[in-house]
Amino acid sequence: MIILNSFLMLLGLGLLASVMLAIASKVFYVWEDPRIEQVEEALLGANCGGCGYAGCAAAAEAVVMSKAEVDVCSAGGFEIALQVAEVMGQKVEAKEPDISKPGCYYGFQDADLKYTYDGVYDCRAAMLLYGGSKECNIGCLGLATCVQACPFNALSMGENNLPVVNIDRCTGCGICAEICPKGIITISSATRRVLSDNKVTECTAPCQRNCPAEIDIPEYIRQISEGNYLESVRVIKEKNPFPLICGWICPAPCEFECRRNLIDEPVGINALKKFVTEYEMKTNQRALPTYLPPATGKKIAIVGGGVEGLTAAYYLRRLGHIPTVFEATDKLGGILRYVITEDRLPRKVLDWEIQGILETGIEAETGKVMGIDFSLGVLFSEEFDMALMTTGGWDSRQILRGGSKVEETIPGTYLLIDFLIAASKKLKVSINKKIVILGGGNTSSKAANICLQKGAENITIVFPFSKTEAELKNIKLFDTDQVRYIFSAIPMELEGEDGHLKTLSLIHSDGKSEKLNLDNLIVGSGRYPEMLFEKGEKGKWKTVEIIKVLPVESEIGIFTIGEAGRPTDLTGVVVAVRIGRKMARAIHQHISGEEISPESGVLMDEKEVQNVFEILNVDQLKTPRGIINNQVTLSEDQAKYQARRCLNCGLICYKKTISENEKSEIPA
Amino acid sequence: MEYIILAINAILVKNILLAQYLGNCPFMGVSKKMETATGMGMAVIFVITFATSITWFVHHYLLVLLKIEYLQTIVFILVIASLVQLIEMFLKKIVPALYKALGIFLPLITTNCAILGVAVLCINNEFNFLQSLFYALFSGVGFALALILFAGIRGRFEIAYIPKVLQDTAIALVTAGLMALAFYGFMGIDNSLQALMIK
Amino acid sequence: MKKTIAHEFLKGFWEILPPFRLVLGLCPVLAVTTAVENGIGMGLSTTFVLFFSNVIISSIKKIIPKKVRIASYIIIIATFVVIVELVMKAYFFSISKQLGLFINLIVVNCIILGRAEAFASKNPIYLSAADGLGIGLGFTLSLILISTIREILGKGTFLGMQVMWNSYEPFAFMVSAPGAFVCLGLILALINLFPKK
Amino acid sequence: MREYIRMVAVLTAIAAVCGLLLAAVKKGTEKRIEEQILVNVQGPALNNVLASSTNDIIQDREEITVDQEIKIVFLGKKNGQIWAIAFEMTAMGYKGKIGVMVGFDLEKDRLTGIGILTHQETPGLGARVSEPIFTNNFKDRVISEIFKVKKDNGTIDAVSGATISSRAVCSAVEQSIVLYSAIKDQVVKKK
Repeated sequence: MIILNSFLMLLGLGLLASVMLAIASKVFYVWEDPRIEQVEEALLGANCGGCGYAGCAAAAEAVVMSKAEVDVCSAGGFEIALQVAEVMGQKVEAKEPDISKPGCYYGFQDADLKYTYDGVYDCRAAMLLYGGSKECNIGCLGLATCVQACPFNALSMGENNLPVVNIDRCTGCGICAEICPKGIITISSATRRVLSDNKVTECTAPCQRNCPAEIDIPEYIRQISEGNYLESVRVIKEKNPFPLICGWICPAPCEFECRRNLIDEPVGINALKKFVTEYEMKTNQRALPTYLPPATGKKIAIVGGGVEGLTAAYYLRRLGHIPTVFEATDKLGGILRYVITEDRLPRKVLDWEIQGILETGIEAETGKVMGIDFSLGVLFSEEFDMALMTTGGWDSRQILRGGSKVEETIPGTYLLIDFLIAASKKLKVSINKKIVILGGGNTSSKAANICLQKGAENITIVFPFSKTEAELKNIKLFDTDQVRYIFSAIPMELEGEDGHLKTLSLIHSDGKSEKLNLDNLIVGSGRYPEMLFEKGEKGKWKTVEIIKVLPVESEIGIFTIGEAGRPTDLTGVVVAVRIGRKMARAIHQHISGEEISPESGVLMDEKEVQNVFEILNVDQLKTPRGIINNQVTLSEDQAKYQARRCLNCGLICYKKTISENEKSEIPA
Repeated sequence: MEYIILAINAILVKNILLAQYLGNCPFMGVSKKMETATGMGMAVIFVITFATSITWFVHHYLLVLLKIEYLQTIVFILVIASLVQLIEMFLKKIVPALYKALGIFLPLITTNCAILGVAVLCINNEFNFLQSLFYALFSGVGFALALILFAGIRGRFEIAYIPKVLQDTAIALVTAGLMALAFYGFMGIDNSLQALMIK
Repeated sequence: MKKTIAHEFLKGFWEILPPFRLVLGLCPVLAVTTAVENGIGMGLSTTFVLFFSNVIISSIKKIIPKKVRIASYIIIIATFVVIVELVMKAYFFSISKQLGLFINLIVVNCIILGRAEAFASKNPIYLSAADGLGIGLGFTLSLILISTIREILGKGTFLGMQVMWNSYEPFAFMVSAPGAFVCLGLILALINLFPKK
Repeated sequence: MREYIRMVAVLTAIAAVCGLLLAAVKKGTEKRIEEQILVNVQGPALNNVLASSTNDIIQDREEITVDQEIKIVFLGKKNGQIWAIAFEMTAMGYKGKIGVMVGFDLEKDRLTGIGILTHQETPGLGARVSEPIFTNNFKDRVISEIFKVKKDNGTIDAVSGATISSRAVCSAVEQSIVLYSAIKDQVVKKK
């Protein structure tokens, strides 16, 4: 009996289990792409997570599902990408290598310390005790946590207690950057540096913080002191494509903050820039970027061939896009060419710089006036994907080519000042039925009056402030049905079709949005801010909002001047360079499908220089700076002398001991 | 009240990991990272409850009736293995999100002695169905609790200075011992609860 | 490297000595090592199951379809576990009572399924037998080592005989659950002092 | 499909062969296991409660049917004469069943003593009912006495802190006295 029972029981159970599993494997069958396994085999298998996926299996799945590129494995580099591409039947192009870059230059033997740390030998542990032993809150703690974490043995501790990267081994996987409790290791490449701003976690020297273009000044000075002049130019050009022009006319705000001011006189930072770029020009060897990314095939029209437009074009090209510059006058250069005198900026310098920019592969069409020779509608019908306006405004137009015509730079749109002058001079201005006037105080009432006389039927005046504020400002308000007021609203988007303006979207202070249909728009400012347009379907186009670095209330919306808290005024060429680069980044982000936004942790106030009020242990030099002005070019010896004077400042640290041969006299 | 005592007993006093020596392989294996520990903990709670309720019925309505209780081990493990495989396939098809979270732990669970151990313990202790169900659930919770706590402690090893010979499993075992010692303290709760019941 | 019977047999004693090198099968190691007698019983039971399941699986590996591989292994292993259980009850009743649940749990000892999957399903019978025997005996030795330490310190006895001096106060911690973990951890550290080869 | 049939066939065949093998082993060890359980579980208690017997108590056991239930009764013999019997009785303790072996002197109608066979009581508390200090309470008591703990107006000293366990043992003894009265005649007849 028991034998039979046992036999039957196990027979039955075996049968049941296998039949059930067989059925289940049919019913619950999930098809899995066999390529997933193949891709996974091709990947490194370190499961490092550097790609952002949970391990190699997840990354393989993402690749097969087309959610990730074949070069997803940042750690594996080009060869692994080739293997993955083979499985996927795709081609792969060489990728610019990313390299880990520890961001601290003074080990704890050179830095100011809060206390002596003698605990667990790990940065993360040290971090728990008042954020580590260094005074500097972004200083490397020197306990080699990153060295231990590196799966590729690319990091080691150097003699000065700072991690050293073995570039041949580094794969840019980003594990060190992630594990560093101070967050001061970045994954760096020239492209990444082009796209990035100074951040609070970066050890930035005071000069660098005060440079509007955010040039890595200590680095280019270091390259000069080592005699690598072209490399130095390359460093500068990561943030500024007009270094020689800046060498001539930059007001050099960097030198105001140079820490040498606390001892004797500032380092001739701008003179060094002039020296090194003049070297580039004299020897006629362009310091080209070491790497150009694969072409994205995106065409971008840049309207306005001044510093800002050319800078944007340069960096767009640098990021792989195809920019074309449209200039109303015959020659590129804008204010630099038509306002600044020959003795302050020789034209051959200007031509050399512009030539260098165009040589990177940028087309320019001169003598074409937007709103007269072509319009947004025409640009977008010519297969441009986006258009950037860096036209400046009424003032620059007056200066460059007189004000005899009223230009509709954006279809149906006038600057208020243009509109009023045109009316007083009886120039021809065409006005349709539905008009919107943005801001402008009492002059907007004036404009509204003119519009009414010209037969407009429906006028809307939009003010960014409230009605009570308007009354306080003594703005006279109309009292007719034809004029409607909207208070406390900000314009967010313009839409149009071919050569016509269609709608304006507003956002009210309570967060509600509103769309106005319109034929004409009158903008109550003297200049156009940088505006970005993108192509829509069937001849439609619209603006793209550019997110400001400082999103204060008055600085949102499309008609806000200045991308990064500083207006593109005429204060300096270097400011225009700054905005140009950021516009290029915004376009790049938009084209790549990312949100246009500043990076996190961007250093907001460049002036907030570290609280170092005295410099110790550094001797005064007898003739510190020598004669430096824009007309003088340093000799090589003088340049090296200037470069040696640099204290190589960090956030807090600086070179405290100057060796004897560095204390030399200024060379003749 | 009975179930409260059962819960305290299963989770704290007789924690299957720390006092009953069950399920120690995954305890050492998957406790290196918090996420995997949580995933494994949840998977075990799920499977242990499911498996115990099924094996209870198998025991009482098949084995006892056929008088072949001696086949308990082989029958139970077969049931558990098929069940786990079935759950795995089911989740993969029906709830892929859950499969992603728990899936990779399921094959490991077949050889987790906590599952078979608790199933057998419920029979040995002559629990009725409800008691078995709750005992299994609470044991699973106890497992997850100990595992997750342990993973929390183990996370700290990364930044602690540990002599080379003690690194990894050795220090983990010693730490588990200290944790078990801490759980020993719950013995007092059990005794006082018992005293309470008597009054 | 050529696989020899001697090598497959000997590797279980040092190179991949369970549970120290292979951190598997911890539950029985922790649970039954309160007395040497139990350690020997458990070790030999495991060896028996490991040896026979390795041999059987290796001999029928070709007819088992891949999909029901694990289920088949489990049935075979479980069969030998039940045999051990019955034989223990019949001939070594007191040890079987001491080991209790843990005899049943041999079936889920990861070492056994692990060897079946990793070794027996890929290697010829004679090597699988050597592997099973070697690892089983290595496991037994480990169990004896741990249980000797725990029994002597925790109870003052060895195989039930008093070995410590009379006034020795048994270190009861060693035979409790926390003691098991700590003891195993420290032995592991000791073994780590010596490299694998 | 063929793949699935093969899958099912192989697994079923393996399971069936294992079933047969196990059944054979079971058959072969069944008797011995039964005896081993008696020797190891009941043995010590039996030797205690039927202490002065000269026979092999475990071999001399009888199955007696009471109310259609089979009860195993162990016979203690002196000089070939049955002088006492013992059997197991269970009662619910604090955590599970407590198995009590109760011995009766057939001539004097007295308890020869009791021994605790199985229990799952808390160590240090309920478990102490298995210690002689408690079990000796029942030695040589006349069966007409009331076996209750003192709290319940009885005569037994409960183990302090383990009243439930003590009560369970008492109740097992009371039950076995009832049973003893019922089967005594059957046993006496048999000899």
